[in-house]
Amino acid sequence: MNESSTGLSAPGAAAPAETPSTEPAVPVTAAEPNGTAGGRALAGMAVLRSSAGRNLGLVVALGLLCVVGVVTAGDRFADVDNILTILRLAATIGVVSIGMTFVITGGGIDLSVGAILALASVWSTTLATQAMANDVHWLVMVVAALAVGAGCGLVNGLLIAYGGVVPFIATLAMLASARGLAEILSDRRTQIINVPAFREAFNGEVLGIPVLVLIFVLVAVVGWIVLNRTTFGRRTLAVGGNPEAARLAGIRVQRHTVMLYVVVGLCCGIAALMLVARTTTGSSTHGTLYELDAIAAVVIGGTLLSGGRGTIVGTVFGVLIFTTLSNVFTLNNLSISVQSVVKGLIIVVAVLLQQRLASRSKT
Amino acid sequence: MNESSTGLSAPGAAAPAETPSTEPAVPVTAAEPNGTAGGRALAGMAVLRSSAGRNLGLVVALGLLCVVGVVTAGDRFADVDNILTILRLAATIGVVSIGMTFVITGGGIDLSVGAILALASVWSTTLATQAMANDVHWLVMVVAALAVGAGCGLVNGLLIAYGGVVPFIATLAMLASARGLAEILSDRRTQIINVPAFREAFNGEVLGIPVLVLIFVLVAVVGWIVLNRTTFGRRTLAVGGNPEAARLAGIRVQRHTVMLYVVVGLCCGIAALMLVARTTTGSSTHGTLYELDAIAAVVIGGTLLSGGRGTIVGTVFGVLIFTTLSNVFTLNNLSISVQSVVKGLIIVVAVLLQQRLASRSKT
Amino acid sequence: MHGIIKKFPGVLALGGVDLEVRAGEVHCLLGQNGAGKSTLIKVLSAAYQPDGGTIVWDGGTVSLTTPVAAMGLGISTIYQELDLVADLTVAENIFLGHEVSRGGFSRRSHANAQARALLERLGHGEISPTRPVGTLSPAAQQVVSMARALSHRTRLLILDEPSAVLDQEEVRNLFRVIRNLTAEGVAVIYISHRLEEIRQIGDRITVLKDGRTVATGLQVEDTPTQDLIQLMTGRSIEYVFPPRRPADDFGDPVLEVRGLSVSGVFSTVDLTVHAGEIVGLAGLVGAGRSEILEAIYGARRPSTGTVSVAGRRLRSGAVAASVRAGVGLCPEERKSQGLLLDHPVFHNITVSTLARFSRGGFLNGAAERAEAEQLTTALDVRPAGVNRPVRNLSGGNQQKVVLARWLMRECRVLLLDEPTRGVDVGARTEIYTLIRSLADKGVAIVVVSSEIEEVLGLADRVLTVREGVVVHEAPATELDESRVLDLVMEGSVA
Amino acid sequence: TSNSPETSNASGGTSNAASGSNDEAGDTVTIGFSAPAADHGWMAAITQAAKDQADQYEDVDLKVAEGTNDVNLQISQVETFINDGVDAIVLLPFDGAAMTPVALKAMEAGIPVINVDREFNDPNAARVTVLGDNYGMGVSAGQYVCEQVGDDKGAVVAEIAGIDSLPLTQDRSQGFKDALATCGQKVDNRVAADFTVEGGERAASNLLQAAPKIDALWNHDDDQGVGVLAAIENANRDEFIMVGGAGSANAMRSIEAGDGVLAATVIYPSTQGADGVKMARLLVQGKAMGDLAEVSVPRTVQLFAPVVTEDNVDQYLPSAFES
Ligand SMILES: Nc1ncnc2c1ncn2[C@@H]1O[C@H](COP(=O)(O)OP(=O)(O)OP(=O)(O)O)[C@@H](O)[C@H]1O
Ligand SMILES: Nc1ncnc2c1ncn2[C@@H]1O[C@H](COP(=O)(O)OP(=O)(O)OP(=O)(O)O)[C@@H](O)[C@H]1O
Ligand SMILES: [Mg+2]
Ligand SMILES: [Mg+2]
Repeated sequence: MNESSTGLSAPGAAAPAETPSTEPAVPVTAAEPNGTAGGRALAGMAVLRSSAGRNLGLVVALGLLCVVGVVTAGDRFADVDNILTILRLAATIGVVSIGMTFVITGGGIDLSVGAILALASVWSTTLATQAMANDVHWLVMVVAALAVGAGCGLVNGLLIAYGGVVPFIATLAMLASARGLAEILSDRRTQIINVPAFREAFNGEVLGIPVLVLIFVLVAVVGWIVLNRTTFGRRTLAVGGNPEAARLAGIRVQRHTVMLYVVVGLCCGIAALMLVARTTTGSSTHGTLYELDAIAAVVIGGTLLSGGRGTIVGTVFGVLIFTTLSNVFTLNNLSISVQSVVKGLIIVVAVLLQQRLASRSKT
Repeated sequence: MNESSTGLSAPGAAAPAETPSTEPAVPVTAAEPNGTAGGRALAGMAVLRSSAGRNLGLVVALGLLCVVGVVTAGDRFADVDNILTILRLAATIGVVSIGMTFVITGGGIDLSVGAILALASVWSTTLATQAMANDVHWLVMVVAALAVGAGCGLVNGLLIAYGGVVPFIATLAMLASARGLAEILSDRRTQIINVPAFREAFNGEVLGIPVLVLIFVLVAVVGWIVLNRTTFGRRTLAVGGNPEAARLAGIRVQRHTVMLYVVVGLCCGIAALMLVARTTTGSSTHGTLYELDAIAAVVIGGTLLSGGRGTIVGTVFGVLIFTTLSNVFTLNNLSISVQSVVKGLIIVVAVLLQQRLASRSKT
Repeated sequence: MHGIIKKFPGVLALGGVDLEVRAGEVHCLLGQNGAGKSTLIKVLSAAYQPDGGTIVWDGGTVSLTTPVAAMGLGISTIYQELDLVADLTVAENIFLGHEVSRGGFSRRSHANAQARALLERLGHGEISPTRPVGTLSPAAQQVVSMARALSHRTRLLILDEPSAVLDQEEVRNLFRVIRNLTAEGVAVIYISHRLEEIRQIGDRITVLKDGRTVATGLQVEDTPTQDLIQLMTGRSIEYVFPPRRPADDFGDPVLEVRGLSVSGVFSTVDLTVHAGEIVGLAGLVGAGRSEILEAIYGARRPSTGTVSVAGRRLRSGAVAASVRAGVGLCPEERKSQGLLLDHPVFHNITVSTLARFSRGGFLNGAAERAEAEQLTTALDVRPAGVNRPVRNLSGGNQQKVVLARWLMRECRVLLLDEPTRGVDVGARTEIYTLIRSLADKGVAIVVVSSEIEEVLGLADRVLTVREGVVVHEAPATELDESRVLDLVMEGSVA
Repeated sequence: TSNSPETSNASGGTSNAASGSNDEAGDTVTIGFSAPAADHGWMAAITQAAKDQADQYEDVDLKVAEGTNDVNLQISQVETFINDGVDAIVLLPFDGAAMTPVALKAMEAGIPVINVDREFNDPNAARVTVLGDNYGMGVSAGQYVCEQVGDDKGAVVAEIAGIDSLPLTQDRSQGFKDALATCGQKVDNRVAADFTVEGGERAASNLLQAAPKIDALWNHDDDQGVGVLAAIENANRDEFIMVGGAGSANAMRSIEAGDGVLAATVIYPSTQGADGVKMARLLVQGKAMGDLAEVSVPRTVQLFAPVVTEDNVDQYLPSAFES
């Protein structure tokens, strides 16, 4: 997809070519080639500064939400435990969204994340897997979930890259199939896990921070490095921005596309484990509608739905905004329905604002 | 959106330029300019023939399903009443899918159809509307549903065409908001209608054919004519095919885009009325996940998800395939889970087959 | 390359082509639009897989299955359509696919330094390696493509119409780089429709016609231009412009532009075009001529100024209003701005004239096709047949389709942006004649072209644009090429 | 009152009740069965129990249209039953009101409809209605909470509801509220989940933050309760008592063990579908319910919603459903 994918050509909207994510603020650039430590530090700061700039709208939005939280719920909101609760809730969908960021940046989309998550959660908690986990090691469950995630991602990727099925449709088919499979496998029962070691490993805390949150942070950091600092990441941008150019430049676009779907599949596997640990169950209903939440978070964050531009930091903000919203609503005993309406408004306002900021920063 | 939106560039897949939908088989064309009745009739036949050709895969798929139905369920399947059951089931989602065909052909997508349907069903069945309907005329309910549908479509369209929000996101926001609104409006209660005239009007039969099915047929026929035989349809193809070129050719792309979303909104309004009549209720849970079903049906039918090519006949086939599938499963007491898996497989196989056929017909 | 065959659905693009290139030479590939030049070099760079034939490299037969394989041999290509990723930086684009990295991690400062070195070697040190390519002008993007080609260990460099987006100064610069390369023993395949460039840079020539080699290995010095044209077209034609009308023969003013500006791009353009008159806009690439046309057309919202057609003011920023008032535009980028590539030819022709074929919104498809057929026959669009998707036509024929759209519309003002870009000699003359005959019918025409010769030969009056300002205006007969060049360059040279 | 736990040693379920001559084989009865998607332990148990029940009779041919949450599809399933000319239809509607017209159509076609759990809005649409007692469930839970914390005027009572848009959820909440009112309590914090484990966990995590101190918590559904308990454990909270709903075996085992916050659960019988099948069979074969003097099957049967606590859990555990 390219710009014209918006299906319109408003003079203003036709060229929302925001400064891409890797370019530091201008003056510092000159210092960089020297490769000195000072230059690097400066560049690093510039990255931070410019990324804060680009994400200003998101920071403001999250800040506003927090202010609302503090005003309406006071200490109950600004409590360490509450913050950790928000982060724990954000962790699962966050990991999925990081994976989604890669696929979308690479010009695709994945509607099957929720279903893959469900299938992975079921597969990793079948009686057989659990028995083996108890006999051998709880890592068996981890391997099972990751294998299922990667496997489904592989199928998606092959269908899309080599079968020529558009991503929306291929993953829609996977959505139906994977959830169906999860139901068949679990016989639609909630599978309660009985592997104490697994639960301990995932539900513990390190330095007061829940392991689940740490996993989220880890996935986000790795995701950021991969997207911004490795050839894999650069190629993802190229494949998403102009697949034909990428192909002619010698990038194996098809293989790369497959890898992207495997990456998001793996993220679903990780998220499945986190959800299994959190709920102590595997179930075919896990992850329902995660696809829409993840896509919303990614796009709110500033990743271009048409591919070619992606930001992990933005995605993390997107996830936090939605999770905080839901927390503030619950703290205030407000209804899911109102929350739903507000969520819709936030999505629209955020995207409109981003465009406004982007076009202002250009002139 | 253009070709590159598939996010890949497999040599085979990169140019799926099938002959566009309005082009009849070649030899007859020469006769047509005379405008004689004979020429027209011939042209008509050619259209039928070529459309049968293009939809061959779909005809075969539906045929196969019917064979399976007859073999496994015998007379219970091949019964007039059962056929009518299938058609009645297909009618609601069918009308939505026709609208969706327009939006997708025009290069957009609408994830909010189910939510708009729900909101329209709720709005047209509030106590106030019903009271007015009983006082004045049942058409009040019809007007209410259509107005809500068109209104939501208008908001979608304005956001997309003038706000520059990508269709996926704008309609995702509408999905959240409209369903939230429907819940607030109905207080999450099922609203039972008490307007006998309305129920009679919609639940009757004409010549043994249920009114609901007739509405579906009518919408499909009107949709076909509009897409293939009017300037509106031609412009839709142009806007979906290359919005920038369409704009420079003097088409008001933005206005046209808005109209497309209003059209799909109207279809949702019609579908809402049909569902209200069928269930005698308005509810915020109506139409859940219709968006995915409709998109799947449209794409199975052969409409290009990236815009620029659309087929109403294909969409009708797509809807019928899914509905018949579910009927065959019900007749054979098979599980929804297996059905879900099969549905995923059908989607993939149908799309792959279409590509194979398209590329063969090209050489 | 021997007997290369490439089929596209319904078209035999290459029907057995032979080409032989030696180290250190500039081998020019000539041929009309659709002759198969681009297809041939795409086969050579493995962007396409051939349906037959062999490629011999250094004496051994090779089979190039992926672009990587071709690059591995040292074949670098600059494609006709720019092939850069807009959101990546200059350096990232240059090293795309062979990134400067260690263990999968990018080494950005190294990449930037190397990119800067390459750009300096190309004489464009001013292009910052960290700028996103999408923000560069087409000419600068061409330089980046060039740098990318040089970033490989190149033994054969293929350039497909590199000069199409470059002005004369840039072209000279390009030739300097090419000469340096050939001196190092690199072989170059050079494709261009500008025959005078071939004279300047080429060593030997291969001519393609309808997907076949009609002559190969011609020495440039020994081959007169006449012969080349004969080979390309199969007939002998003059590179001629149709005669002008006397200056006092024009009708009333049709197009009147007053104080038109788009902030940051061009300012206060005044322009009057009479019925039957052709006005040319000369200038360097990036001078803002396309934007002037777009603003007149309403495709770009002007910050100040008015446009009137036949005395009636046009609503600013509204293309549809302009079209209704009888203005037409053939945009610069045919494929992305002009055409519905996957739609049949007749859709593309009638798209602006739908109202004529409709009654109450219902279309008369037969009439539509018939009229389109007449036009394509008159314009000699090849291959014939209005149901073919435009994607399958060559560049020149695609341009004719766009022209046909406005011919059908019978508009009063026609804005042409680079109407002959990428169009071969034969078709060029046809297009010139067509434009002149339109003017003779009373259409007011504005032409933008980067070829000064074309502007001078075609237009009655020439406006010279420099950095968004009209700096000079005179009848074409009072100007010659060097004078215009002077005007155009003044600011940038001095 | 009759719902208090003390009186609940009367038989709660009906599964093993009506025996005797009624079970002797008669003419073969074809029964169509349709229920919402079994995406939830209780709902799965409903369908399973109906199937098991049918298997016990050689004269019952049960056609199960697999569950769906799309009323449009469910209507067409019932239409298929009508086309097939089944002898009776057991219908657990996704939405009672929405399924009323098609049920009426079946009744008009001479096919008796047994309405299970979610009630139609027209009494003519069903020959027999088998209902759980949703309002009563709320009342039972409320009364139990009153007994435990009723004296403490500052007690914090919280509620985690199921899918808010279902009438049954609204009934349960109403019952809970009404019962609490009798002892001067009210619901201080309420969130709705979606009957899934994940939804329960998410809702509970947020709720536990919203209410730093809780005295009693009622969770409508033991399936989502698995997630609720996980959230409570993650938050290291144990200062309150929790009451469950529906009565899964899992919840009962936890009550039996007595090591967690779960002190009780209110049964919502998952045997309703099975009862529906039994009654459909009796109805078609023209038999009466064994222990009643009445000669035909009654019009409405409402099942009892007893509270299960540590004291009586052994009595209910065997018939509880596995989630
Ligand atoms: N992707 C394609 N699909 C179908 N036909 C094609 C395709 N690309 C090129 N062709 C056809 O192949 C023939 C050769 O085209 P090619 O682009 O090689 O010509 P060219 O010599 O480069 O012309 P130009 O000077 O206009 O660039 C033309 O007839 C064209 O219509
Ligand atoms: N989308 C854009 N955003 C910012 N600047 C732009 C954009 N498009 C063009 N410009 C700038 O506007 C000026 C004029 O552009 P353009 O290259 O179209 O001029 P031109 O004279 O029409 O050239 P050509 O000969 O290629 O048609 C240049 O300085 C260019 O960099
Ligand atoms: Mg070419
Ligand atoms: Mg230009």
